[in-house]
Amino acid sequence: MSSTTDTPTETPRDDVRDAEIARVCSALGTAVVDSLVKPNDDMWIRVTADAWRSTGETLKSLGYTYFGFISAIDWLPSPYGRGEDDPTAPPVERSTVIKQGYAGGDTRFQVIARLVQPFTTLGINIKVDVDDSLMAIDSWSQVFAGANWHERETHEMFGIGFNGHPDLRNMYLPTDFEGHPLRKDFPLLARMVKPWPGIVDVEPLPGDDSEEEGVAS
Amino acid sequence: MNLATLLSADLPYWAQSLLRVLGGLVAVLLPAGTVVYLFLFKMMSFMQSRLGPMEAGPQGSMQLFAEVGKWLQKEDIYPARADKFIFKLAPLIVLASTFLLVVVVPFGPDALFTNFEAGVFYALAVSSVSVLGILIAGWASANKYSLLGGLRAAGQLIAYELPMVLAVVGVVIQAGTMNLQQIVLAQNADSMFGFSGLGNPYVITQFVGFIVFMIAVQAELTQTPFDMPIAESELVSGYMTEYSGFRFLIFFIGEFATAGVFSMIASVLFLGGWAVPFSWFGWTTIDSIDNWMNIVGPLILFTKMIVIVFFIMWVRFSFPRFREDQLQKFAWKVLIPVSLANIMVTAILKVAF
Amino acid sequence: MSLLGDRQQLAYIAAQAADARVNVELETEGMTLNIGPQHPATHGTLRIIARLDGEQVLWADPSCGYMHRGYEKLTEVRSYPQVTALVNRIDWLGSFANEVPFILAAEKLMGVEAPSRAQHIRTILFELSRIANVTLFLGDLGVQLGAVTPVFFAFRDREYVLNLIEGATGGRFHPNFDRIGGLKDDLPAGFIDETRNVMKKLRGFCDQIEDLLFGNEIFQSRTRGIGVIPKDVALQYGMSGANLRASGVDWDLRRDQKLPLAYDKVDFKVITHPDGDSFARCWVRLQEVRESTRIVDQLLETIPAGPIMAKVPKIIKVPEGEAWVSTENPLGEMGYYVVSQGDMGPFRVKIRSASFNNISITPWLLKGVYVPDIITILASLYFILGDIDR
Amino acid sequence: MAKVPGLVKGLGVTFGTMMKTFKEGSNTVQYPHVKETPPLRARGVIALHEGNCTSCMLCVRSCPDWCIYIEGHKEMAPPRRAGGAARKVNKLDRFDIDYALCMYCGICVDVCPFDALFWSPEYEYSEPRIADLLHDKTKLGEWMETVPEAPELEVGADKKGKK
Repeated sequence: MSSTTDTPTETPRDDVRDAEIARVCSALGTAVVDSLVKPNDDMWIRVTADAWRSTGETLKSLGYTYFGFISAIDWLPSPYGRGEDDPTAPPVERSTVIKQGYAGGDTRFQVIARLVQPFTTLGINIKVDVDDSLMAIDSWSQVFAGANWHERETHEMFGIGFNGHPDLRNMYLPTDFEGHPLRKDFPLLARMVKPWPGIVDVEPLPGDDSEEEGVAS
Repeated sequence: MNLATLLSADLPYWAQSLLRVLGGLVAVLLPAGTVVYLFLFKMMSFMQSRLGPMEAGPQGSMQLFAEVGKWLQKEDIYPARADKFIFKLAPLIVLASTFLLVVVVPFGPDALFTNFEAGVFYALAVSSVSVLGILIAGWASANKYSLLGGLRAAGQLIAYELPMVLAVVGVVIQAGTMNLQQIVLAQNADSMFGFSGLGNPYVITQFVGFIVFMIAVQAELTQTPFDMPIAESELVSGYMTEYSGFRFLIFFIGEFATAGVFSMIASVLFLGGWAVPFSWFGWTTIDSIDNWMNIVGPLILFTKMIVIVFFIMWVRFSFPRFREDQLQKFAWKVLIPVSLANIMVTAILKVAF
Repeated sequence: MSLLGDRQQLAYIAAQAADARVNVELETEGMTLNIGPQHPATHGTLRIIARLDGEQVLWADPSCGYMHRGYEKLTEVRSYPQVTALVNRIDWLGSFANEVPFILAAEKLMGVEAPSRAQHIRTILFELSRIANVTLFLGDLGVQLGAVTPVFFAFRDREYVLNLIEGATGGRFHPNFDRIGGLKDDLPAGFIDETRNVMKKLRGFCDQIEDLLFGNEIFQSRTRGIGVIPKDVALQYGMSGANLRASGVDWDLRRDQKLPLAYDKVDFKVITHPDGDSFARCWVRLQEVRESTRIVDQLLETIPAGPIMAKVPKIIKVPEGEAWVSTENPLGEMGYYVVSQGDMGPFRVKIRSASFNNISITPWLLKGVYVPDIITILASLYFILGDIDR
Repeated sequence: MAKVPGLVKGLGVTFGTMMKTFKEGSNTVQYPHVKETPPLRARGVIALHEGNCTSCMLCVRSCPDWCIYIEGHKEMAPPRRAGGAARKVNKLDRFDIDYALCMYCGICVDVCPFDALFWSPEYEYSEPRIADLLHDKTKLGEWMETVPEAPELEVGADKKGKK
């Protein structure tokens, strides 16, 4: 199958995974948007949001019966950096260009799931774009019972809805909590309440503002 | 001087009563303290390859007083929605049943509180009073865990009362009396198959009854493997969850004092009580027993009690706990048929010989 | 004993429902019991809301989050060495095992591989932390079921293992010993001999626990047939580790997965049990401690000489990419999905912890059991709150 | 052959342990009277060798918990060799570690380029007040006495490595 361009140019072939991804892609048909094999490492596919649920069912019938996890990725670069800015200095300009990962993507949020073939430990990572206006995809909880809690967690942390999920209560946070903590634009308060001790620098000599390295004895 | 005459003739009534009260306190608190220190603190620690309390007094022997002091200092808390009157009453009922129980235990030929004809009957009846205390403690705490614990205790103690009674029936048949003092005498005056060197402690001839009785005692005392009413890991502390400070202390004393008193009753019923086999000193009846047995007798009984408590505690520290329904099944399907069979065999043998 | 399938689970529930019918006829009222968040049986702060009919559970709903520390968020503001120190705290009883998959994922992204001596030592410490973790489980199991003594034996013998880990890494609970490309330091002198002694002691501990607890008829009656998880359900829920193997699934990531660790150099058995009940889960763990001591013994024989660090730059920047690495941790499959965008720290880390999946089966599993069985089942599933909530 | 029931075996284990404790003593130690020595590498407390510190801020910036605070200033020092130019050196004014925040990861000790920070296995420094857990540079300097030599390495180790 087609590989995205960011695969390293000279890598050993991985016949098992190549054959496997061909099998998966032919079974899923047009649902697959993109796929990627990293030889001797892992497989990635990206499917359309409409086919999300049927992807799960198809993969289950293909032998991927072991449920790994479901989570999401917010590809927006964090507007807060690592929380190490000087509060007194003017705010730092940060790039807001979204850099997508393996198997590409078009939207800010992507849901990622992992399924494994038991015994062979051949796993596949399935990504799906989540439309920014809908912020919802189908639920897998009827396909894999274990997806229930993972979808609850993803809903809580990213605000992504799962259509058909029986009960999307919060798992960790209080029910009336506002915001979705794992979104990149949610500030990490622990890094906001006090300035980074690393901001301070050694006080220069009075009347000397040249940048100079401290001399070690 | 004969103790009986001392108690009946020479002293005024108030002094006799005072003596009895003091004697009762000693008979309840001394075993409780010994049991707690010797077994709960020390034996348990040693079985778990540690030393237990070491700081208070030599080898931590004053630890118990430290703990009592700690409990007495604590604030007396009761839940807001508790039924306060019976909440406060409950521990007292539990402790009262212990005191009532110790009344019938004979400590020597004359050293006894009452010489009660239906002593066995009375002891078994009074021992169930503590269930009331536990049940109302569970109810009055207004706590679901306590309620579950109280109900479990009620179910369990009722289930175990029956095997206990039936196990004792064998002893009663063999001794031909319900007077505990008479049972002690019968055991020590009797002989086994013509050999009188050991008397006839019923632990040998009534071995099945003894085992059933001890299992029932274990359950009655709510010690592991039958500690479902307390069940730290499930019900936190069952009916004791909401009790603190002084009231918890009373429960605590009650628990271990009852362990001591029940062990005394078990040694009276099965191990020959306070006495030594009469053939050793050529005694024949109660009147021919030397007077020093009034001093030595309690010590002998105390030693036997320690041995029995050792087994109770040994089991407690070694076993996991049953589930409530398994316990009921065990009581009704195993213990009761076994003890019924024991009664039948005893009765047949009694008639045959 | 044959595989207890769905049918038997249903029969068990039906039998218990028949018992409960008496209550239905009496029209008793249900009661909602809140087990936790502070409860002796929850290894931390798990809360289980159980609807009870008498002592029988109609439904139970675990509610976690009382120990949610937001590690996935915290990783985004930390550099790779700092994240290593952080992930130690996920499963705090076997913390070295948490570092390894994360470091392996970072190494995979960087394209470095630790030297064979480092891999070897990693594997040894990995197994030691498994032993330390499961040892405490075995003791705690006793406490949950009402036996007070095993836990002290467990603490006693876990102490030896912790001493080893502390001697080698400096950290008793949180070693933070892994570095990208190898290890922080080499083993101190005398480690090998001491470890051999300790492994001997631990085999003795296993025998002791087997006599004290597993052979005990009361213990068996409490655990056998309780909380049966059939094979396909276990796979669907993504259960892992001993919980999965106790359901008869012969799958162990140590054996079945190629990772730069030294498991391919040792010979060990993967323990499985066909029953899938609580007893099977506990038994599998007990046998795994034995097996782990054997693995450590074999590894000690064959530690290769050489360096413990590969060549890595002093300031670590991990190239762009995504990697998933999971290992067979004491609690089950622990994996990290690391997304890097070429920074000092990861862009996003998805922590797939074993307990989260293992415990998500509880609403299904707790239906129809008795209150004491809740405790048995939770104890045998063996979760650590830090591993659920992260 | 009849199997010994598990109940009896269990009783045997506890009884055996009791006897062993009687004969050989317990596995615990009485803490304030007897102290176990922690291993040489144990991460107990961080000691500061003030003379080596150049207030380069590396430890502050690599601390995951932000629990190290350094302040310093530059000043002129006499030249190292006679006739040389006067040097500018960093003088340390404040070096605080807040042990209430520290998570004992050891990253600061690792990153220190001038060997100014060391681990000491000392562990008895608990305080009734949480604010007292902020150790300043004199207190951190006092810990230097307790820093042990690094242990010998196991056979097969690459000796040329670290300090």
